[in-house]
Amino acid sequence: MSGKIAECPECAANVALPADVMEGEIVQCPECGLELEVLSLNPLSLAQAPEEEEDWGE
Amino acid sequence: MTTTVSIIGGAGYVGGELLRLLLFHPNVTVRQITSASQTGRFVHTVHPNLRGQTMLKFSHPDSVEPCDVLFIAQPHGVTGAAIEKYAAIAERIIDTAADFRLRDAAAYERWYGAPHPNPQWLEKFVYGLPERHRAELQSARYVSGVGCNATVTNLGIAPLADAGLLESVVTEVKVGSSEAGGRPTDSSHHPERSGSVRSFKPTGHRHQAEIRQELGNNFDLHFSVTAIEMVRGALATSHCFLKDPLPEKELWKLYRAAYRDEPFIRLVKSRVGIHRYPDPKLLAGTNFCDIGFAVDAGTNRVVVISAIDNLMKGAAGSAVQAMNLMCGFDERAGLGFPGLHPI
Amino acid sequence: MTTTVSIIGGAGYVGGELLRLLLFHPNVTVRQITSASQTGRFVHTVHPNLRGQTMLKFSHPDSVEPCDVLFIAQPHGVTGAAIEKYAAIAERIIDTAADFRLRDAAAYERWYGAPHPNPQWLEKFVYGLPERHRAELQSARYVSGVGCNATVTNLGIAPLADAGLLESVVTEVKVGSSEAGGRPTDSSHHPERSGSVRSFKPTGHRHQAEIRQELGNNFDLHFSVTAIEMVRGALATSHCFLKDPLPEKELWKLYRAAYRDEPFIRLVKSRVGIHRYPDPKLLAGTNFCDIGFAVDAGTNRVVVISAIDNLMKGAAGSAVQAMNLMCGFDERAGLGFPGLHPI
Repeated sequence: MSGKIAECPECAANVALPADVMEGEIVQCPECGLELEVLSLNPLSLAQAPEEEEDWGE
Repeated sequence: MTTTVSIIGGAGYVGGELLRLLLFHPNVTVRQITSASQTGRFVHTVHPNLRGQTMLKFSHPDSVEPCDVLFIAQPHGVTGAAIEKYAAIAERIIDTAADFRLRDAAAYERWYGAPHPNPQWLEKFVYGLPERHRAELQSARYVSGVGCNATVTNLGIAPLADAGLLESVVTEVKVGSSEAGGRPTDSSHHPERSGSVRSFKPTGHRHQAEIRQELGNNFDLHFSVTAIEMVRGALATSHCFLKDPLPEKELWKLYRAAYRDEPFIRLVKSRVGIHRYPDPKLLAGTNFCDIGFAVDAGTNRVVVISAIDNLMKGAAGSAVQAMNLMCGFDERAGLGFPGLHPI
Repeated sequence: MTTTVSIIGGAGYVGGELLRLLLFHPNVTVRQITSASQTGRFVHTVHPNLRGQTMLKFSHPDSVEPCDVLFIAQPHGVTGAAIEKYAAIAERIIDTAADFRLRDAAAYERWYGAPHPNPQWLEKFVYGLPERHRAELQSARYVSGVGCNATVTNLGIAPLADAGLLESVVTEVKVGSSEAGGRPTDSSHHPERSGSVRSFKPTGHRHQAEIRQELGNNFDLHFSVTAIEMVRGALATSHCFLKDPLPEKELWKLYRAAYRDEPFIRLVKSRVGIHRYPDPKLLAGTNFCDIGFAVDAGTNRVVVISAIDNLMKGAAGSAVQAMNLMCGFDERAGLGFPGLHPI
């Protein structure tokens, strides 16, 4: 299974999945940095992983 | 055969940045750098970062010999009057000052307070912003520099303006002290300038003319500049009021389509880490323009945040990038420094 | 065939600076960079200046594959215990932390408050200051990093110490906030740290051990460190009390003889311009150590002023310079950035 390409749900960028990606693995969008959990491989579906809030609390 | 370049007005901050870039540029050789006040001195006397890098000395402005590309970094108004003399020295000229930025002589007079000394030369110059004039630059002989505050704003809001989405824009650029150049004034005296947050030009900043020239007049533009604690850097916060609200995903697509292939534009809008929007601090010495944006949900406002190093993408960097296009070099040649963190 | 390098502990400031240098180094290819906390993330998440320069992601520390040169940038005490594991991964190791800087296990215990976990390894390491150990480094397999405050002091006063001219030295190093690394603390909280002039270590700073190791014990050494408003940079002011007074001309000769052929040491003592003595501000991102001096007429005191970028000559820069020597590359490879002015 060559590396699959998914679309980031946040910014629509192409997210290249490593060839040996497994279900449950976290991959990061190269453009908006969102961390995505691989829910399933066939069909390919990703969901946003829990994230830390911005902490510039000025 | 290497391309020979010389710099007129080399003792200032833009002249020094041009020298740094050109000394380390793979395709060119620096022949001369002039300064009336520093004639005969080693360049590191006023550009200490270049100590040990070159034994080049400042030449007198009247002793400039012919070369392939002539960079000019003199105060506004000087080059405009002397353009014929310079044109005899070099096949190609890149003038980083303001005299040849505006195509319209009337606009020049309105914003710079005096009639242009050589208006017939205006149409021979191409505005030196590669992201907006790449094709013209590849065949240009005369190129103007860009205004730093105009450039950080133009690059930030151009995709929205080009798509005709803008109703009005309110932009405030936060700027550093190096924008005023190397000459000291009362207001640049450290005890006065250090730590100040000073509304430098709340209205009437002349860089607006370059924004109009590049992006057109079919939206309202309200432009202000505020000086903050910074030496290099400019951060533009542009409040863009759109004709119709646009979801963030569409903004990503619009900006990606506009800038995907640009070597010096990065989209910086991150959901993780502490560097979530552009920050000019990280761009010191680089030729990048970083752009981010945020949609104000439930309104037609999009806040576009764009950052540059005013001495690089806002002056010397864009000038060298333009030279690369004019001379057929790799557009990124000599402009690869990635910047420092932390800094 | 390119040399493969990996970095263990890549999310910190020294790790990030190593990555910046190695990514742009002509003779090496970066294979992996590890971070337990940032595993799987793109490196630009914590090193924003590298956005768009690489698609490299952080690997987990346990998944490091064999490579030619392994750089380690972990907190003090970690590498010392794990050296056997790392030695199995790479032919050559450069550890930028403190565990293998001191040749003497007793000195380590005295200054770092715990017995060394692998004392038998101490003699296999060469102290990674190229200006003092060039020949040994050319054949070394294991190299320690250098302490930044020790390095700026050592390079400043070495010519006087080596010539046996020193009676006693009082050194105060002014340092920036990046020395404490990337982890926030109460005292690094911006409202506390910004603008403070804080005597950080008036006495008992452990870098003294490295000064003793490099310059010997035949003079009294009094060492203090003061934190000032700065991120990168260290400026050492060393009050050198000589056995016999020395005129300035002799000092010039002494320092020129010691450092004439050093690619990264510049003598900065100028009678003109505003940059008359070294200033670390100008060295950000460079591998230079600038040194100047002033004779206190009528006394036996010579004030030696030396400046570095603590993350470069004081850490990552010297580490890459050492790698260049170990691998037979040009000693300046990847270290050519001249620095920025103004900044």
